[in-house]
Amino acid sequence: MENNSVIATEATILFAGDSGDGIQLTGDQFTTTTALFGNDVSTFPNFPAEIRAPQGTLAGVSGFQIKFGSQEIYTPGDLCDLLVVMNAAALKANLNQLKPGGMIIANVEGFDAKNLRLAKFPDGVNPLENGSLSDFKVYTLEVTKMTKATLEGSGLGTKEIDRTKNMFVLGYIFWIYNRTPEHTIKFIEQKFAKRPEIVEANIKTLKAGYHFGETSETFMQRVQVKPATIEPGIYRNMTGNPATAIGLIAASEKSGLPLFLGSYPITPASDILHELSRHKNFGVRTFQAEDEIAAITSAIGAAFGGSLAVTTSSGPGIALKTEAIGLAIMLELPLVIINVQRGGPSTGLPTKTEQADLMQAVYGRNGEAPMPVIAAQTPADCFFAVYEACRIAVEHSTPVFFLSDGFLANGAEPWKFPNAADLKPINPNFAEPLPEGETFLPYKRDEKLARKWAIPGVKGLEHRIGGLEKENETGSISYDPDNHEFMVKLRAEKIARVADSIPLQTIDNGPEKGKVLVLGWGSTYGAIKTAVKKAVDQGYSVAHCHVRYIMPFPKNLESILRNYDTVIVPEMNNGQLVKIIRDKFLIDAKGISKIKGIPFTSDEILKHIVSNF
Amino acid sequence: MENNSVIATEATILFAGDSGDGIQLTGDQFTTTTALFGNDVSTFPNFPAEIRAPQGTLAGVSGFQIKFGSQEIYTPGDLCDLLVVMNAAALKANLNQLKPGGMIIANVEGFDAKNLRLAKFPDGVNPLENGSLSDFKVYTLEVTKMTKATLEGSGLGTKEIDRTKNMFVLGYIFWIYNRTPEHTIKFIEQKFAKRPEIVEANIKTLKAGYHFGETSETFMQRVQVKPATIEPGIYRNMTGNPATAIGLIAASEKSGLPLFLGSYPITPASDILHELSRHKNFGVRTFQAEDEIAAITSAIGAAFGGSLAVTTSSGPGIALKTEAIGLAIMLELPLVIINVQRGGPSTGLPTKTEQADLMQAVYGRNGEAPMPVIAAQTPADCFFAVYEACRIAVEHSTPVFFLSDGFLANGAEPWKFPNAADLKPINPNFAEPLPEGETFLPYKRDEKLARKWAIPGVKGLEHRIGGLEKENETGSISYDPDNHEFMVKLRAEKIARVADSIPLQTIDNGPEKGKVLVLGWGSTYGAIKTAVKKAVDQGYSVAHCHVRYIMPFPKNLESILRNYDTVIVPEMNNGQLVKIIRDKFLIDAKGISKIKGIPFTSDEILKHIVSNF
Amino acid sequence: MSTTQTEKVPFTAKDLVTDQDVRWCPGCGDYSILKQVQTVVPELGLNREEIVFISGIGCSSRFPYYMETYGMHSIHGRATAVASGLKATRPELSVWIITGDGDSLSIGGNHFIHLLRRNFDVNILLFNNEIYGLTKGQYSPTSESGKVTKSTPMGSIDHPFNPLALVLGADGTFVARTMDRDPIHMREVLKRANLHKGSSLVEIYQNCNVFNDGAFEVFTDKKTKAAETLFVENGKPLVFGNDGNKGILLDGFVPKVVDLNEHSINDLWVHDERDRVKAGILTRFFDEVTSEPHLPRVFGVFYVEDRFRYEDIFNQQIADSIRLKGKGNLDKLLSGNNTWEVK
Amino acid sequence: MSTTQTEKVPFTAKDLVTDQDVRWCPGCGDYSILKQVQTVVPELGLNREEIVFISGIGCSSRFPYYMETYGMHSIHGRATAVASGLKATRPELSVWIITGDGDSLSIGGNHFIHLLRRNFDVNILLFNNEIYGLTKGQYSPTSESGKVTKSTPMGSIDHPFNPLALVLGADGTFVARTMDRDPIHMREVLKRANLHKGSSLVEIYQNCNVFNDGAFEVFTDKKTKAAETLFVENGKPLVFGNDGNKGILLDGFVPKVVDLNEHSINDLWVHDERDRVKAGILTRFFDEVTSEPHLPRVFGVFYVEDRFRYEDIFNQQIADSIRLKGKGNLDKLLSGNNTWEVK
Ligand SMILES: Cc1ncc(C[n+]2csc(CCOP(=O)(O)OP(=O)(O)O)c2C)c(N)n1
Ligand SMILES: Cc1ncc(C[n+]2csc(CCOP(=O)(O)OP(=O)(O)O)c2C)c(N)n1
Ligand code: SF4
Ligand code: SF4
Ligand SMILES: [Mg+2]
Ligand SMILES: [Mg+2]
Repeated sequence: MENNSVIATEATILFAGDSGDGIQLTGDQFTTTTALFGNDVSTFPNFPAEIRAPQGTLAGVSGFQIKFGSQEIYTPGDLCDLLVVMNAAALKANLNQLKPGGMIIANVEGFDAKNLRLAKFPDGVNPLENGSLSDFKVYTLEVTKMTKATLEGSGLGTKEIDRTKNMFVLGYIFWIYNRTPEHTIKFIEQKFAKRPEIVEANIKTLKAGYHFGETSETFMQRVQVKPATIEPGIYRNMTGNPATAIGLIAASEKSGLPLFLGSYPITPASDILHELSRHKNFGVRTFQAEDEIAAITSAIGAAFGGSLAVTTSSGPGIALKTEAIGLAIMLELPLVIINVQRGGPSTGLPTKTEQADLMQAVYGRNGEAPMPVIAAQTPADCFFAVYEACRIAVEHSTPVFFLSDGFLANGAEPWKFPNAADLKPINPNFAEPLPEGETFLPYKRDEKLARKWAIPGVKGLEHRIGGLEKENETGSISYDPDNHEFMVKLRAEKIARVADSIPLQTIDNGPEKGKVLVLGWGSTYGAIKTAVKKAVDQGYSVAHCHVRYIMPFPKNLESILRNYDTVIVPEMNNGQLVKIIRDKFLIDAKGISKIKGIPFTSDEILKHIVSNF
Repeated sequence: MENNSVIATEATILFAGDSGDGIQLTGDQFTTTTALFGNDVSTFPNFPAEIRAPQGTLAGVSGFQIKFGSQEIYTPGDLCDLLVVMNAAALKANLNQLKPGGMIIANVEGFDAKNLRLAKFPDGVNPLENGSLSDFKVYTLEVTKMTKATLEGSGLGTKEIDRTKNMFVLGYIFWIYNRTPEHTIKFIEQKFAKRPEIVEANIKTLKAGYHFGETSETFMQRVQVKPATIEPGIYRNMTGNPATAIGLIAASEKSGLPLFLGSYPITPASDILHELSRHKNFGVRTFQAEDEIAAITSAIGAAFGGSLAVTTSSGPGIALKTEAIGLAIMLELPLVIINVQRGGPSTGLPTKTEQADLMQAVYGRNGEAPMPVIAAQTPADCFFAVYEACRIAVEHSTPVFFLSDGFLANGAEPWKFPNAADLKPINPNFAEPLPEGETFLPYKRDEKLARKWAIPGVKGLEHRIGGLEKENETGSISYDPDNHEFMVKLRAEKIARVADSIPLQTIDNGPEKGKVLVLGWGSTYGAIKTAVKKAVDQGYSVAHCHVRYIMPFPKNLESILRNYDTVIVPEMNNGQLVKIIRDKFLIDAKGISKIKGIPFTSDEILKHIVSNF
Repeated sequence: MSTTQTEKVPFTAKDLVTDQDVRWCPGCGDYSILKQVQTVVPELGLNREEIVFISGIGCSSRFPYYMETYGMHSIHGRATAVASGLKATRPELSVWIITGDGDSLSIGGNHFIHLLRRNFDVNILLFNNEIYGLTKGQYSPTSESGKVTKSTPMGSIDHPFNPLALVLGADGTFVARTMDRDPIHMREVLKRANLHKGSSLVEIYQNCNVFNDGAFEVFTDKKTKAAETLFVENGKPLVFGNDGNKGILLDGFVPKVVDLNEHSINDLWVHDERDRVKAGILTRFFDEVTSEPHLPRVFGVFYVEDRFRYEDIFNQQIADSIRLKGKGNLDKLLSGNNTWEVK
Repeated sequence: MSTTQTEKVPFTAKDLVTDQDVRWCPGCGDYSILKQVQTVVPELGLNREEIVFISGIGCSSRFPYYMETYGMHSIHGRATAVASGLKATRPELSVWIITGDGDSLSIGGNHFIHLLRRNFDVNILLFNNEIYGLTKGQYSPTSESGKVTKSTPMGSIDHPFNPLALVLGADGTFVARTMDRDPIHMREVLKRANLHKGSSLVEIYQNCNVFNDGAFEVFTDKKTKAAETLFVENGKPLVFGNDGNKGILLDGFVPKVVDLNEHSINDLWVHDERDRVKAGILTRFFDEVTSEPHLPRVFGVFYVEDRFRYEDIFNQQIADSIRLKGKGNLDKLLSGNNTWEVK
């Protein structure tokens, strides 16, 4: 087979169609199959903003992008080699994601008059026919017709037959990329176990698609992407939101603290609530509150009671938590606040990704209200980053901001998951009952300046806390001017000391000193990594540094930054981390912005790197 | 009379006593009298944090500080020459506000065993007797006894007699500072017009206090502070919160827009609501909402309807408005958000002052959500600054943050008020009805990038707005990536262009180029001005620059900053404006913090200035 | 800028259609509500520019984009508060609030009850689909307890609100219920709501065919509708059932279903829209359909009360103040009562 | 860390006093409430460390600082939500919510009604002084309309909430009213509230002698109390007045004051705590004292209902899940169901 194939080190496919076309399932199946084959892989779905927009419209287009390779893959976000479209709207919405000279596989039946109209092509214009796609290689399929032909006599209704048509496409794509349909066959058998006729139909269509490739006389160039040399180990596919959920459960298990989530649904954070609510057998308690304020304040109540308390939200919902975050800072109770960022401001672009809530996380509260801020950098990294957020919250007695975003939340990658036993321990700072006659001092601190956690039920530790300024150690209300200044600085110093318990910053890639440093945070990781790798390969003196801990920074960050002539900071916002860097270190760091609700491609970053030489 | 007096260029008195002792009224009367005499004057009350804390306790101490002079006075906030205390708690709470060698006038009857206990002096310790005050000049009075003696036979009850005792003290202080009680007599006659026996008693006691000075053989050094050379004109005394209220009404009158206030009570902002609710005959509509969210969103509704819409709050209340501010930014409707800052974080120190909400105002929202930020610098300046906030909101179609603080809100100063006719015009940007057949474009902009205000009721301008990202010009919902980036930058540029309509930054005091620049914002104005004046007089190369427009900065701010070797930034926070300056201009500006809930003294700032030489 | 427009210019339902594609799921109950509103509004004697639709966030809250009037798609839960500010300052406008069960009863519960007690003259259309539609299917404050949703795999724990009981508890002055599948009834109720001088709350049972399909099927389906629903009319006895064969009578304070073959229609409870206690009993007709015998679900206008409207007194105080003190003079305000001259 | 403490250690009211100076105005009704709570709590068979007082912001909300138990002075309006999280996760604790009329009914209205419908087993003491005390005297959602305050120089426009009617509308399961000046009654009501297994709402009329002095004087003053108040007890007829000379009977659904010299006590309405409709009528006894005849104000336990508690099912689901799926295994969770090996 492979003899007819060109060998590629990586390939990117974008499946697109109507939300009813089964695009996400198709993508998932290709992902698992190619991961099982041994490729490194990274994926990103692109859901329509509408609940279920009318069939065939631009608003109803659903996409799934997958990049896989025989080398390490860091981002799904680049332009694709192959665009598979089920209808005209899918083509229109995604053509700008295709590489020049790339390939299009189009279901012609999705380009009839009705579909063209719904996709808002001018009357009489069919892009498949008018030569407008001449820069690309276009292959058309009659998917519906072929599916119907395959299932003739199966006894299934038209609707049910129609629902299998994604399998035809998947089979065909398996053939092009030299992947076998075995895994998917098993999946189908399990999923429809109760309906053998459906199992049979799907498998039949899947195989038909595959065989269509073999038997048809299309001049299709097949592609082979060899297995990657990946670190040996056991892997699973991991998406950002579930990774966050699992990270929280792991922190709960390792700390011995029961997990409480107070949350109010919001895109793209809701899936963390959904996922956690399925793990009650870990003692996970999820409370769907009446609003975001109740979500966080119920979590504060649970934290007071000794739970590992968490609240999840996005954009407008995080804004609503502002006042209560201030309370948590004053109470000095552990609390993890998860912001799965989306496009803003206001309601903004709820289903799109952005990194524009960083300044809010770092500075957006009344009064001097510092707290640690931690950002995940890849889907699977959400696990480790949120685990760290929990550790810091619990051990340093403070609320912690954990930043994810829509891209991480829904993106996926293979994950060499850890053993439970290998996870860092998390040690709650419980106050112990005192000897008779001693008074408990709720705001007395340890060397980290953390205060002890005295939870109701323990005799002798009865105490009252609140949002008014407190006297040092006793925690009594204090209006004393000097005490206030002392406490403001103490709270700041407590957060600064978190730097003692986090790893030093490392260079991800590139030379330790050099001309250009690309400084990133959050979900731009993959795109920057890919771009810097390319640039280094091309001989440029450029390195990549990615900060996970933004407040406080690792202690050596400044000295790293000073090792380069130029620091550039790509962000999916109008320049936020770059402001903090400039202020803190007086380094003339330059921001690179992309504020389009979609991730950077590595080429965009590469261009910026190169422009500095 | 004056022959026995020393001449002073300025004097500072701090009246302190129980909240029931009439301290605020005493202070007000002295203020008006000395202002009428021709002094420049600046005052600040210090209310107890508790509603009505038990009599005689430290928590119940109420204070009123007044500084007046024959030269210009910029701050009440310095150490005082004379401390008048009605009881032991008042002494204990305020002794640290007295200059070394300063004078204490104490009501001995407030130092009996009960009062000493309530003030938490150790058993048997009376500071008036144990020599602990030997660094000061202490004079004692038996106020109650003398008041009683004065009113013997007046027919008044003990309680009523007791209530006049502040008049005795006031009379005595008038005598010391060579001020006549005439104005106060008139005031008493008006205030108690309906109760002649009370009028008589108060006047009698006032005069008795005055004559006690003349006739008693105290070795009291009288003081004369000559009239100041003040710019000629008609003056009134002005406190910050009423100045803000009046500024809003003036903006309403000058713009022709009816004023709407949506507010929820909170210290120290409530007085703006109270004041505005008294001016309904200006068409002012005040709505006491159920919470801060309803306060701001009702204001957004009123703004949509064509009102000059305002919301007022502080600390935790401003935090709650965060989400809705984002909406206002997206709607691009005029809205003024007033934050009378208080001590934070969280509930913090509600009755104390602070400047720690600047970063929140500038950056504290989800998404890229820029808006103008304007800060008042003196109590009377609240009028002009809030007027400017209204002008910018209306003419640039944007929400605007107006920052005041507890010190400005309650502080007072003489104000040479303007004529209505001389106020800058404010021109609302109304959309006019369109010719038949033309479609209204709600997000079409003028040269300032402001959009037009199309209010319900106008035929042909029907349109829908909301918090989702909008298409340029049409305002329709748009998920288009390029449009989003375009709109984010457009909104930022719109705010940047506010710089075209504000005055250039000026140097308040000192040389145009030099060694040190003291850069301030907000209520530190008076203390910095005083300190820089002293430093300049002492020959230091130092200047004072005070920014009223923080977002955007005046266009020439950077060039001003670059004219000095060192920029220092005193703030009543842990360093906030200094962060913005460092980020924006990469200038190594140094912050000076005071985070004690009380203002800087000019000497504190002077010390910092001098330490740079 | 004068915005008052006295001359009335007639318009039709078609004039209310905007250039935006309607983006609800095919089959969603929201379509019918939009249709009925677009049908009723031209009949109200208003000009199009005098009408404002304000919504929060949710599928339902997309509504204003589809009405060619003034409109605002605000933020989640706050439409009631936005509308309060608008109505307070522009009482002459016709203000309609569009909200979902999550928008009004979950995050927006507080503004909702405060608007009701203040009795602003607005019409609130509460699209109750007993689910969070836009966020793809979590239970809402009106979902029955035990409901399995994305966020409650083992069933929800919350005892749901009885929305109309809550409205009565918050001193609502116009309380009604209708359904997406009964266009004629909906239009009648909407017209009544519009006539009421105060806050008119119309709960509309709305099918979310994607995340909570069939929630109200027994009430809307022709086969079961007659037996399971009771349409109340002022002054009329409470009759329902196939061919009107059943009625409700009050046994003390307890409503009972009776067979009209055995009982006289004269014994039945006669609906009195002005009786808050009895309206309260009607709101509690919430029996499980599976229990026997059970009370039918009630539709129609439950309760009407005349009470002063917030905006009337709000603006009256302005007028009174001007009458008493004279129109404010800015120069006098600037100078205050205590001035001195420095020469 | 185990915190369960089974052995009960008796303590007294004095043990509940903290080292903080009590900072209410002299004469404030809050003092009496503190006293009664400190008297009652030791009698409840609890250990001190099992008790938590949670408040919002307001004069009343200072309360936890004066109780030597666990406590939190949270933020304005959110005590109910904080308590929900605590009670959900620590059902064995005795959780008391202290709140004011502004704290619970203005800013906190939403969490308040949601807590009630969820029926967490907490005791809510609502200090109703019909004013914002801490912010120095603005009208509150329970202030009578027309009230002149700092923010309403021409009188407030808001129609006030009827707090207990709202509580019933939100499906509250224990509804009671008492007053600061009747310590014996208050203690009885507090004990009943504590016994109730669900959300117990006790409205306490509390005099703010600084900003709203005498708001409840007709009910608390010895001279008028008998004639103006009605203390209800389950199963007892509704008798009040000087020497119990008056009673209430129901004329259909309408309560009437009758003279017991003319009417038999047997005709009177007998209080039934389990009847929500009648409890609703009792909450509406809100006549002006100046009108004649007028209904007295009602005190005591209006309504009690047994309904499942949120925290019970919340924690039951955890137990059930463990029973069904086995205790969660972290390694299994980490690996998931679909893994592959790279060699
Ligand atoms: C502050 C905030 N929180 C959460 C959300 C997410 N959200 C949008 S709509 C919605 C609930 C929708 O339910 P409902 O009000 O019943 O409307 P429906 O979609 O069912 O019509 C939620 C939770 C949001 N947009 N803003
Ligand atoms: C978010 C927020 N908004 C406003 C305030 C100011 N505030 C404190 S207490 C209060 C109202 C107090 O009234 P109530 O709840 O009736 O308590 P009371 O003082 O009368 O006991 C207000 C408005 C605040 N602290 N926080
Ligand atoms: S999700 Fe439900 S409510 Fe929303 S548009 Fe679809 S069917 Fe309608
Ligand atoms: S203001 Fe009123 S409620 Fe507050 S402490 Fe004083 S008397 Fe009590
Ligand atoms: Mg809904
Ligand atoms: Mg109150």
